[in-house]
Amino acid sequence: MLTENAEIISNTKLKDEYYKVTFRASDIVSENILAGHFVHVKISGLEEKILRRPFSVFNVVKSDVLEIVYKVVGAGTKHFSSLEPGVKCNILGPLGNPYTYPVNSEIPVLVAGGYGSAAMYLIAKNSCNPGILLIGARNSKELILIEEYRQLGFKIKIATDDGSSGHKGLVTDLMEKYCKNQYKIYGCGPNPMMYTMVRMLNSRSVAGELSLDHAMCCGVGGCYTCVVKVKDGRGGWKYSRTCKEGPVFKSSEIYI
Amino acid sequence: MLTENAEIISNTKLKDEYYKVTFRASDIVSENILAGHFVHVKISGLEEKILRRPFSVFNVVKSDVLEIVYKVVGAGTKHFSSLEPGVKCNILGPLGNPYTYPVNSEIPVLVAGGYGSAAMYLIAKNSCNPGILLIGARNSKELILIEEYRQLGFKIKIATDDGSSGHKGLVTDLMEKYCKNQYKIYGCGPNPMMYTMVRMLNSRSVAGELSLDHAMCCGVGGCYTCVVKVKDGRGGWKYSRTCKEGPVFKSSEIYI
Amino acid sequence: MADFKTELGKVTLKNPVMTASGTFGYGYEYAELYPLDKLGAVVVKGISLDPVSGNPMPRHAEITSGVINAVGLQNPGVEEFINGEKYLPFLRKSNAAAVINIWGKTINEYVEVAEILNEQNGITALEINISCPNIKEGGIAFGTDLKMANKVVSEIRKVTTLPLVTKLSPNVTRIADFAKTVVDAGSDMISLINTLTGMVIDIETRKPVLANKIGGVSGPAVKPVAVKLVHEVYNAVDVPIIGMGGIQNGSDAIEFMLAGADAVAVGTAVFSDPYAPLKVIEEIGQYLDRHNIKSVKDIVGRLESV
Amino acid sequence: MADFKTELGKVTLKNPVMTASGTFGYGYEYAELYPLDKLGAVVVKGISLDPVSGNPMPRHAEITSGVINAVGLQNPGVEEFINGEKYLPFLRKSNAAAVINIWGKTINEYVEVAEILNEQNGITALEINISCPNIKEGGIAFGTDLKMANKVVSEIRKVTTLPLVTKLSPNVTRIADFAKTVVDAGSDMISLINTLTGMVIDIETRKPVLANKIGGVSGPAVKPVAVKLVHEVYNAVDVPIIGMGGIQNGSDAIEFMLAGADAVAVGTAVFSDPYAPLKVIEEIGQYLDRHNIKSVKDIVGRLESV
Ligand SMILES: Cc1cc2nc3c(=O)[nH]c(=O)nc-3n(C[C@H](O)[C@H](O)[C@H](O)COP(=O)(O)OP(=O)(O)OC[C@H]3O[C@@H](n4cnc5c(N)ncnc54)[C@H](O)[C@@H]3O)c2cc1C
Ligand SMILES: Cc1cc2nc3c(=O)[nH]c(=O)nc-3n(C[C@H](O)[C@H](O)[C@H](O)COP(=O)(O)OP(=O)(O)OC[C@H]3O[C@@H](n4cnc5c(N)ncnc54)[C@H](O)[C@@H]3O)c2cc1C
Ligand SMILES: Cc1cc2nc3c(=O)[nH]c(=O)nc-3n(C[C@H](O)[C@H](O)[C@H](O)COP(=O)(O)O)c2cc1C
Ligand SMILES: Cc1cc2nc3c(=O)[nH]c(=O)nc-3n(C[C@H](O)[C@H](O)[C@H](O)COP(=O)(O)O)c2cc1C
Ligand code: FES
Ligand code: FES
Repeated sequence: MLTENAEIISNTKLKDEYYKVTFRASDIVSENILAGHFVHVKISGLEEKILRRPFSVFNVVKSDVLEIVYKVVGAGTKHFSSLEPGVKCNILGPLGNPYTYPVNSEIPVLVAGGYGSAAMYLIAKNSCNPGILLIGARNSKELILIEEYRQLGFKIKIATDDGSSGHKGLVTDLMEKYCKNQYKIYGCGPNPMMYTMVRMLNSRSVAGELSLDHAMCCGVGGCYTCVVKVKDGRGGWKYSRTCKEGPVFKSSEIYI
Repeated sequence: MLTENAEIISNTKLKDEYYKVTFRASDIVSENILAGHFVHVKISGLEEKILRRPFSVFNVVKSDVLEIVYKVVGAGTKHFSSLEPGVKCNILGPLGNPYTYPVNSEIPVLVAGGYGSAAMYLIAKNSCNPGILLIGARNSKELILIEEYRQLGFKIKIATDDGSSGHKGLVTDLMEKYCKNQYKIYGCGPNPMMYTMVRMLNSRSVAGELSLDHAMCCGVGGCYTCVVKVKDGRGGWKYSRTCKEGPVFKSSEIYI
Repeated sequence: MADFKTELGKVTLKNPVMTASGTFGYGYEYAELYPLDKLGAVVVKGISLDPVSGNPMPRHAEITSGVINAVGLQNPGVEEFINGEKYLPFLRKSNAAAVINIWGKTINEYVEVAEILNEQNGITALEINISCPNIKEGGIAFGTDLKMANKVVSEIRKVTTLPLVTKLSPNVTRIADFAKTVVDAGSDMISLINTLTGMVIDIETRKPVLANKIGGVSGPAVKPVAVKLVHEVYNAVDVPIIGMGGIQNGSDAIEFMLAGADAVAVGTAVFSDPYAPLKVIEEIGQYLDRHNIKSVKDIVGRLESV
Repeated sequence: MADFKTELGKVTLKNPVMTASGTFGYGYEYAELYPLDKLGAVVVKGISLDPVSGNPMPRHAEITSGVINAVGLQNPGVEEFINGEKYLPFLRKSNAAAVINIWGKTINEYVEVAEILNEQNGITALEINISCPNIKEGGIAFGTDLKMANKVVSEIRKVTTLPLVTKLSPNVTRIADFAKTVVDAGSDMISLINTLTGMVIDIETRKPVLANKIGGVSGPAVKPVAVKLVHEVYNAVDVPIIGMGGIQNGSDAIEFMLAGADAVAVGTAVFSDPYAPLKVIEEIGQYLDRHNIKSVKDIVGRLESV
């Protein structure tokens, strides 16, 4: 964990509201970045917004390139999308508790919503076996990074709310048949989707690892603003920090 | 008086810390802009700074070009100098009480410090007779717009604190011999210089018009944060608004 | 188009957006930019019995997302206000609803100003600024002492039939107590917040930036504090509330109205955008239309529980 | 290089810059970024007698130039704090001066926590957070009631010889009265400000953004209010003061020190820059050197008159 004033190399629209930003960030990349790690970015030029924004690491390239895929949702990400190459942003990271990579025999099944396919890309990239990407969105315009997964040999199954591509319905509808032991289930997407996954996995006693998303102040465990209910081992719950004990939790740990 | 989202056409360094910014501002220029008028500029991209910045109109060109010459002194003007052509700033103006132009027989003597030579340029441009520019600065690097005045046929007399150009000393030292009725004295510069002028002019019963500089909130007379002491006609003083009754005051009105 | 009519007790305004005292002069300063009767009401800078020259300069400083000021209530005095062409006569001609903010150094001064204004036509309401220090009655600001707050309002109540708005200071432990006591004393409405007390120091000169040493903080920086206090007052009393403190746009205004404000005032925001009050009106309209709400009054106090 | 040694009564710190309770966890969270003993002191998140799970989510919102939070004082309880490896034992090993922020729902709870901590090595001081609502003694926050503020401090004073810092709430009419009463009750120092109470409403859902409805405002937005209150306390009492509220850089810290703070704490600023406390130390040093001031203590309270 460290901070670095990282220079933007490129910052371009990927699709619809999604952008990919590439930073030169040799210090942070020299840390051992794993899938599920996130970085906390001070978006430059927004003085009245004092908080950093958390983004999962999408990819690292060579020894000094860090990539993030982000969706424009509010004032911070909107401004982010206007930053030109050459601008520097202070980045704090890598942060959080990463995914565990699939072991030899396991076939990874990545269940993605929203920016989830970006947050889980490093799992795919580092997996011994190609696996399956189950990806959901409101419509086909919001499906991102499918080509990148295909190039890694992943099978792609799509669900859209409006049926504009693939299965019409929820991506979790596609998950049922992978709730088996030869698969290793990973998830990242909007919280309601994550909680559906928790319910499905826990009721079938299948293991899974899910990355949860909560607004954060510090990002390092110091402020307790980002908590999520996890099982306390005595039938009850306790609050755990998304930034420190998470963002990746075992689905069996998450309390509903 | 109106507001306009004016586009920056160019914004370049003039000399040292001084910049010239050119706006396309047809609405404001269509108002009757006179020497001494100022505009109140919301410098774009500084959300946590909620106040506009007042700048004298340096020049108007054609029917839609407004020019300002500004010095970088703090966070606002520093950011101003980083704005690229194409960026728009909201401008409120023209504001304030202008200089009265010299009439036929009068020879204008412009006494300038700091951005003063910019604030008085429209006097020179609109004067029937070429006149004299007395310009002072800390050193020769800070003397701006001399060439522009020369092109208008003005004589230039220089004073610098360090003697790096012209008279070593204060620009007001050069003023003495123009305290006569065939000349019309104008001044714009740092407040201590303006008050020296007031003393000199009033003690010699010579008329003059001086533009004063005070930090402002509203710029239109609504908040009373920009006041200056003027004579109340009964031997005492009252507070007058720099933005509304000023920034140009008759030297005989100013109370010391 | 949603209905903007705003009823504040006996007072009816065409819309709920006013200016905030001290930021909009006496109205005429802005009349060159737009007709004043587009506003719900114009609230003028505080008027006192005698002319007041106010504090020495500097009177303000820009702070992070706000302004701190100590203008010291400079004003021409009530006689000049009534007779001077640019003041009350101008407001009358403008057809704008005019709320006259008043203050005094003693209770007597407050009362005299109110009495004089009571005789005048074209005044919509008086707004009593109780956040100024008094001299005669012990040097405590009226607005931070419950008994004095009650006294000043009840004495004014005796001499005027004009609707009374009391403007509360946020610099108190329990604002609800102040709201209750001024309503008991006869205030028809409450407005809040006045500025938060603050200080800014120039570390190079080591002096306070304001000649008055301390001043009042306003602007976006104070908004969450103001919204909370409006809600607290809303829960404490049953009179109309005029909410203010950092309102820059329609969304900010709607926050105040959901918290319980029947109307709002836009102050510091006019320094960055003199059209801010009109923008607020327009954006409230867009919100109402988007949510299919027929009348602006239907959002007042409609904060839902978490 | 100026002398940074900071004497707060019996407590000596290597420099005057601390962290602010609740923004810096228990220290270990930041220890990966820099050695904690570079700081004047680490002030930990508030510790109570029993473990507390805190408020539901959302617990914070970003506001203009600040943050509003209602974490609800989540903490592992004093036993775990003493024994859990990452808590007090870690701080001891770090060699950082450790200030333990404590709170309770009743006076008894405060006293018990203080008593338990009194037995521990490696504690520099206790900071009593009196800005939390009490349940047993009538539902009024200790920090807004003079008698309760006095009582809680004097009861704690009886059970511990540790230096006591009392942390004052800014949400009161006359903070000087609170300063005086806690000093009378035996507080060795005063820290301020805690957060300003505020509320943020989501106009789309019409609900308060925080699950707790109201929360505490911190960050640059509150700085002028904090500086003014520090100065007021400085004029009222003679004990060392720890100033905070919106400090982001050396210049901000020096403002507080000129106003009367012997030391400062950096809170919300660590969210944008975890190195902010170190930056503050460095920039104070640059200021002292530039002005040829030998010791940091020579700027404390050195506000000049206008
Ligand atoms: C661990 C983690 C990893 C993430 N990875 C990605 C990613 O790879 N790509 C991506 O597009 N987004 C990601 N997000 C979500 C991203 O942080 C938010 O979209 C972003 O903070 C929104 O900022 P804004 O200023 O545009 O929105 P605003 O709504 O203007 O922000 C206001 C405040 O709320 C916070 N906020 C708003 N929405 C979210 C949210 N969904 N999650 C967390 N904080 C939020 C902001 O950080 C800010 O503090 C991640 C979130 C977390 C917690
Ligand atoms: C009528 C008038 C005409 C002016 N014309 C010009 C001009 O043509 N060219 C030029 O370079 N400057 C001019 N100035 C000064 C210019 O307004 C300031 O230099 C500018 O506001 C500084 O902003 P800042 O953010 O860089 O400084 P900061 O110090 O960061 O500003 C902080 C606050 O103080 C105010 N402020 C600081 N210095 C001054 C100052 N000298 N005068 C007024 N407000 C100040 C700012 O507006 C802002 O509100 C004029 C001022 C006035 C009143
Ligand atoms: C420069 C200035 C002058 C003010 N003068 C007065 C005044 O004369 N009387 C008064 O009641 N309030 C006065 N106020 C307070 C405002 O009316 C308002 O209550 C406060 O600024 C909060 O609103 P805002 O954040 O929208 O400005 C003044 C505020 C400012 C900024
Ligand atoms: C997220 C958060 C949690 C806080 N928790 C505590 C706490 O547990 N105890 C306490 O005394 N103050 C707490 N505070 C208040 C800070 O210590 C500090 O007094 C306040 O934030 C003002 O300083 P700042 O603007 O530098 O943050 C908290 C502040 C924040 C932002
Ligand atoms: S964001 Fe501070 S603890 Fe998680
Ligand atoms: S700046 Fe508002 S009156 Fe001059």
